[in-house]
Amino acid sequence: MSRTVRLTYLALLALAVLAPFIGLYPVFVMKLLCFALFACAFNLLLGFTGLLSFGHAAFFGTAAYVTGWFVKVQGWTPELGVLAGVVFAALLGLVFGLVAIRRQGIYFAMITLALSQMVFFVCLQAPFTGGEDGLQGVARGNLFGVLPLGDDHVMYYVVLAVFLACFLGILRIVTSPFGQVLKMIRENEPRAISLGYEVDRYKLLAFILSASLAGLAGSMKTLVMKFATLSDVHWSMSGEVILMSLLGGVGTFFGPVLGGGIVIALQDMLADKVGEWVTVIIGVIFVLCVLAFRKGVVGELLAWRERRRARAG
Amino acid sequence: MPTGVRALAAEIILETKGLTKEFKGFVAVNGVDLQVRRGDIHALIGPNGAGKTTFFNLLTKFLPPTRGTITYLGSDITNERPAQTARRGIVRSFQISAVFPHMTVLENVRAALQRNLGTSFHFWKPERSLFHLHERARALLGEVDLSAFADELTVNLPYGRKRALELATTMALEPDLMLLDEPTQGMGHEDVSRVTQLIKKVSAGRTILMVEHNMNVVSSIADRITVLQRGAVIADGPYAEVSRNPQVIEAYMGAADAELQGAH
Amino acid sequence: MASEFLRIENLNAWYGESHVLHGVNMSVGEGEVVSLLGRNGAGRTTTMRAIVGLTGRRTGSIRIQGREAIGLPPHKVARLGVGYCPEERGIFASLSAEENLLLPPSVGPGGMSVAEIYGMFPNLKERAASPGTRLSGGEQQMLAVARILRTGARLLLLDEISEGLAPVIVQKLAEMIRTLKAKGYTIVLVEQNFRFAAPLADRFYVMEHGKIVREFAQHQLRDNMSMLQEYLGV
Amino acid sequence: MEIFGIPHQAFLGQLMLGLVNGAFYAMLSLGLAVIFGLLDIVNFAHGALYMVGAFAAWIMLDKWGVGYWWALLLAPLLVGAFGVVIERLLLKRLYGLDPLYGLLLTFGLALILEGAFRKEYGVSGQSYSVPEALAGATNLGFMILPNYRAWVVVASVAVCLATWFIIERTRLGAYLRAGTENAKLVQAFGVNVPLMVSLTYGAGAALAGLAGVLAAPVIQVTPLMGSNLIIVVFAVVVIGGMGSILGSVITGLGLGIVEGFTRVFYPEASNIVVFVIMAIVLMLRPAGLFGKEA
Amino acid sequence: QNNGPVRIGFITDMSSLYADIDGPAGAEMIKWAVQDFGGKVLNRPIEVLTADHQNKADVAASKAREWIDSQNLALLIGGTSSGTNLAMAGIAKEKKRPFISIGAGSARLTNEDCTPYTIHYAYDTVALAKVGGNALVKGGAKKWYFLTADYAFGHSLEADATTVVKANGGTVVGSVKHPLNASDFSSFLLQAQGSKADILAMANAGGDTINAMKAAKEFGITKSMKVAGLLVFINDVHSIGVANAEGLQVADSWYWNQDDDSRKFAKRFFDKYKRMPSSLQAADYSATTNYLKAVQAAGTTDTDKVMSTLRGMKFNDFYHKNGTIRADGRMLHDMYLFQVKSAKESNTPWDYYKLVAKVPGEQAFTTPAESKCSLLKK
Ligand SMILES: Nc1ncnc2c1ncn2[C@@H]1O[C@H](COP(=O)(O)OP(=O)(O)OP(=O)(O)O)[C@@H](O)[C@H]1O
Ligand SMILES: Nc1ncnc2c1ncn2[C@@H]1O[C@H](COP(=O)(O)OP(=O)(O)OP(=O)(O)O)[C@@H](O)[C@H]1O
Ligand SMILES: [Mg+2]
Ligand SMILES: [Mg+2]
Repeated sequence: MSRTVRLTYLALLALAVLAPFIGLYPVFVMKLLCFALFACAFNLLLGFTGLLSFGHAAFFGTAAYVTGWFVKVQGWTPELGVLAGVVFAALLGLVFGLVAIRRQGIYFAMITLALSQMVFFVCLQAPFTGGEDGLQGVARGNLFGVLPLGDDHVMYYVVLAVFLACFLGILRIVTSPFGQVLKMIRENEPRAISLGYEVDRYKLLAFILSASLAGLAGSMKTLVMKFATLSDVHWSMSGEVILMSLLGGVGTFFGPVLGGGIVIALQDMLADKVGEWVTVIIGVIFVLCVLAFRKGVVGELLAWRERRRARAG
Repeated sequence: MPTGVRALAAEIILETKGLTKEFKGFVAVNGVDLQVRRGDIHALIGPNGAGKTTFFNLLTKFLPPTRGTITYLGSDITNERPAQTARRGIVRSFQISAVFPHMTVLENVRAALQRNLGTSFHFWKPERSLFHLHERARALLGEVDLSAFADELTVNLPYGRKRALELATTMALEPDLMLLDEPTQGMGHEDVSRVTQLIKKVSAGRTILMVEHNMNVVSSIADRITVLQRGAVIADGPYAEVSRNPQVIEAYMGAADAELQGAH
Repeated sequence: MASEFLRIENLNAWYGESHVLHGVNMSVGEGEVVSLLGRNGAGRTTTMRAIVGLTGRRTGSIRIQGREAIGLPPHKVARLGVGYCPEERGIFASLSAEENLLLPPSVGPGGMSVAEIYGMFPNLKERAASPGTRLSGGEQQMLAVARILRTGARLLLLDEISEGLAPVIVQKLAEMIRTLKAKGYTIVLVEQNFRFAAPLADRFYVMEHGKIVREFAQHQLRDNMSMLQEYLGV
Repeated sequence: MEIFGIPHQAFLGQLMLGLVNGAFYAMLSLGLAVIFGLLDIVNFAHGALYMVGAFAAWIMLDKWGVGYWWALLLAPLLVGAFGVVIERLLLKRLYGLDPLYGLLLTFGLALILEGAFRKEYGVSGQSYSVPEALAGATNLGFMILPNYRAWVVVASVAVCLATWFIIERTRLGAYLRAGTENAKLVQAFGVNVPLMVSLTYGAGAALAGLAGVLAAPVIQVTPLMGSNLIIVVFAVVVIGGMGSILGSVITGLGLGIVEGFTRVFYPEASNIVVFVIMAIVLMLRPAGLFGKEA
Repeated sequence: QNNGPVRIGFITDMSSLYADIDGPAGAEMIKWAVQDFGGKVLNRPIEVLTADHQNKADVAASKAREWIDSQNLALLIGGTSSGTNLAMAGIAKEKKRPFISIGAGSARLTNEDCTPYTIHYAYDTVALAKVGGNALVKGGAKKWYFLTADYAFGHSLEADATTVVKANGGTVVGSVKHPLNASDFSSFLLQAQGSKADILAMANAGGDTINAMKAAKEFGITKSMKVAGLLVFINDVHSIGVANAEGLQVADSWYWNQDDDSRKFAKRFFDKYKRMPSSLQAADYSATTNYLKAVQAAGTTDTDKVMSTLRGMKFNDFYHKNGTIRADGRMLHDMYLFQVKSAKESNTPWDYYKLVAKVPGEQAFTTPAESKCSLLKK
């Protein structure tokens, strides 16, 4: 990491820690962090493994429901609820993976979409999800029986901690020996095979990791928002997370975080400002970001720095 | 293992019996019985479409054979997965060069070394846990005189160098048997001669089976030659013998000055 | 020398950012066979691609039978009677071998008939029905060459056509080029395989770092061997 | 007499209705398959174009009194032209990039179109009445089939076959298929690829538009009519084997029927049966039913 | 902070499925109500905040929460869609702010999930079922067949209607569930036709109802059996077209052409929007006005005081007659059953309904006996 980058990160970290005290609305920032985490999880797959999943909402949403159900109906403690959510997402990831992993490109995207649609159907039909009314009124409870998550500030720092942990975790995964193999697969799959790597197994593990993290994001969101609804499992959510990663910069570390931030902030802003134009505006953003800065905000920044270096040296 | 290779010269490292591959009725490889002796540089030649690449794909499991068996060091590997055979020490290079373009030259070699570490699923370990491989990697790069390029991005390498890198990577797997498909294709003359020498050099203590259309290369380094035509073996033996075989001349080398023509 | 068919002046070409050709000058006469020699990466393929208009940006002048082509899109260039056989062969997977063969529209009179072509490359006839990219490396090479002989293009740009072919076929190709020459085709050969190109070409250009550094005729070949030695290590 | 435990009358009826819906799927997936197969663009805007087609017909009638039959001709041309413009202005810039970008761009377009029409015409939409010539219904004995629906089947099957022929059996088709793999090279052979591409996208769009006009009298013309359908149609294309024209058509018709029966036996599932099928098919035949194995 | 502005927040679907029946126009109605009230209450300026929840519960919730926390919102008004309203009710309860739900259908708001701060203002699925059901069964429709949208709203609508039908001695001969936004209904209708029922009741909404109606007409179902929509807004009738909707029976809380006050209001609306207001848009206006009256009366915006004032009020305005708010937050007011006129009868634009029956609130809505709401039990 270059000095500038490290400084940027430090600045951002400081900002995140101080957020509640400088008038940033904690619940909003928490929601933002949850989606940022979701985007990072997705990016681990698209950006660092080269697999485009069009069904990630399934993991996010299912975990959200599972956590919600255990905490609300079974009265589990939040940490256990979240754990359950993540485990469930991981298992779901395993199933999706086993079915989809052998497929390539657009087929992979489509089969993940198909599976997630089925998950959506289950959530729509299953009694415990409350149908399109959603699973409402999930109490946050006390973390490890001591930390009162009901207090937005406490909750905020818990969420922040979880997010940071995952962000660093992803950094580690990508650079780890495992990450190296993923890179090989992305670069030249037949070569990786001929070097003796069982690429499918690596892809599968990557998929499960991504699914679990997406699940974690979903579970946290349930606690933050205090409910889980169908829109968490809907395919448009899968679309949203793609938009986030793309906007921020696929295959960059900080891109998805930024992208997630932009999208959520946008939704929040558009909500009261523009009324019925909202879809048009989102559409325009899609088009612009595909035409104008394809590498995403962060991606373009890095590219720009490269070019400047090139000119300099 | 390297020591005393010659002593084992007679040992058969790889053997195929009646190996056959059909594509929708079309027979690409037709009942090939081939024996590769340990320590040899064994050249596989033949007219275009004779089935050489397909034969390689069968050996490395990129294609399932229609019929026949493949035995490697006595054990039947006919039905193993590609990665398994690779781990047994059978490693192939491709007709079109295969590298990881956006990794550095060093990383390319490390990628191969990493495999034997057995930590490749450890997503919690830091990259540092791989750095100790660099020493060995640099050594290998030295062998194919790429030391100077170690930290270059591989895309920026000229074609010939890429092939050299591919060799280094292949060697990193400590292969007993290397399969090279047209290693000198599309190379300028210096590159051709460099790579030829390389192959000779790395063949020490290894067995090499290669497909090559360049007769200079074949004649200069191959201990033994098998000629395929229409998927079947039509000749087998040392260069001098095979190159005089009228059938081979007719099917492959062509007119008297064939050697000249064919060579680069 | 007969009337000029192709004249290139101060041709520059770029791939995205990277500037590859730095002012190439060359000319090819009607019915002449010219060979471009050079190391890997010297810029020969790029030259050909630039002529057809497949590089990124390009400047300078390319005159084909006196018509300026630098501004033309590829399909217009082709219709001036240019046939291009790319280094990477460019066989289409979704088309059968035969469809591949029949694909290029004719751009002029007097192309070879399919029968003639099959006569020359029996493999192709045999594999006619199977998907283009299922053909063996060499077969694909044959197909790539055969493809443009049908179109009646008068100027053939052949990039590494002897690549990966068995000696017999290489000889066939050599004969073919002689025949084509006899028929009055104009041919630019890019070859690594010097011994293949040497006897065929009327003139030679040697490229280095995207420039033409030497030019000499067939009869000067012997005297230039030492020079080639240093440029190509022949 | 009974088939699968339902009276054969009802059975035949459902079969018929399935066919009608299938006809729509077929037409939509056809356009999608053409665009994907030939331009490698996953055209998310397809549903929107279908919607625009329907609205075009409605507006023509409402504002200028242009009748159904003329609309059947003009609306698709209009949408096609619009498609050409989109291709020239936007999609053109994405060639040679990951298809993902094409998908996202067209997705954006879809949102814009829907949003705009919603702003203009509201969500509950407009109703377009069946043309006199096709009004009324025929009693087939086992059911009463509105004449218009019969016409839909005929029309779409005809269009599908025509398209298939052009692409699989003509020289133009060969250029198109080759162009998808290596447009530059095809152009270097003397084919005006850029023009060809624009027109292809235009044609694909026109097909969507045509489907829209055909649908207008059957279902409410609303800004959302496309987005409700598009995902299913994608699935159809995937099941058929991406880019396989015939595949998408046959699958379309087939799916219509399967869906029809799901509506009888397990109605709740009728919206996802297509995805179940897709998952199964892709597991057994990775490239779809009619797709060429990669 | 007690002389800062009084803020009223309105969160509804501005851009998607239900934007027509409420949406931007609904927001405008709230603004009108504020203007007509004089723009001030207790000498404090009144501000109206509006937001589009895009039918996403979390968007609705986070907006509501944000407004209450950072804008000290005085009143939260919920537009269409049950999911979002339930979410908002949750927030309002947690933050102790009055919440008036206008557009949501789910009776849960004042039943299982009732809170001391929720007022369910316009209608709910129970009322629709009771009003629609009663009259129809009495009208001779004994054998019922349901065409039900396959999600919670549809289910509850069907369930509620079924109880009513049974209670009145009718029978349910069958039902078919169709997925949300099903583009084609022909196959469902064919099944309905097979059932030989007297009446086909559509337990669905918006586009689904519209398409089902059209198809019913096209396949000649309307000839063989009666068709009733359990939740139909006048905008739906408009887009189906009187010709297709003729004879359809509709339960609603208000109709623009029901009396002079209503017509006056409707005219004003029509002049701006070139269409007639839906019952929800009328309710938006009414709710706002009445809240402000309550604040005026209570002399404070303090939640509990205002809520108790509201509970004590009798509601009589252009929108509804002799309405009262029950302990569970249910607004009890007269509900109406209308029938769609024939093309001939309908002479002015949007003149679609004729009154069939008027049902007093106590009979129209869930009775305390039926309710699970704890607030009613004490
Ligand atoms: N997947 C396939 N489907 C159908 N036919 C195939 C397939 N792969 C190869 N063939 C055919 O099998 C024959 C052998 O192909 P192969 O690539 O092994 O030849 P080769 O000996 O490598 O030739 P070259 O020296 O030109 O590379 C060819 O005629 C080719 O057309
Ligand atoms: N698509 C491309 N993008 C960027 N640079 C390229 C591209 N293709 C070629 N180059 C660069 O342009 C230079 C000339 O390449 P070119 O292919 O013309 O060489 P050549 O003379 O044909 O050699 P070869 O024997 O490898 O074909 C090389 O340095 C190469 O790296
Ligand atoms: Mg080969
Ligand atoms: Mg070249």
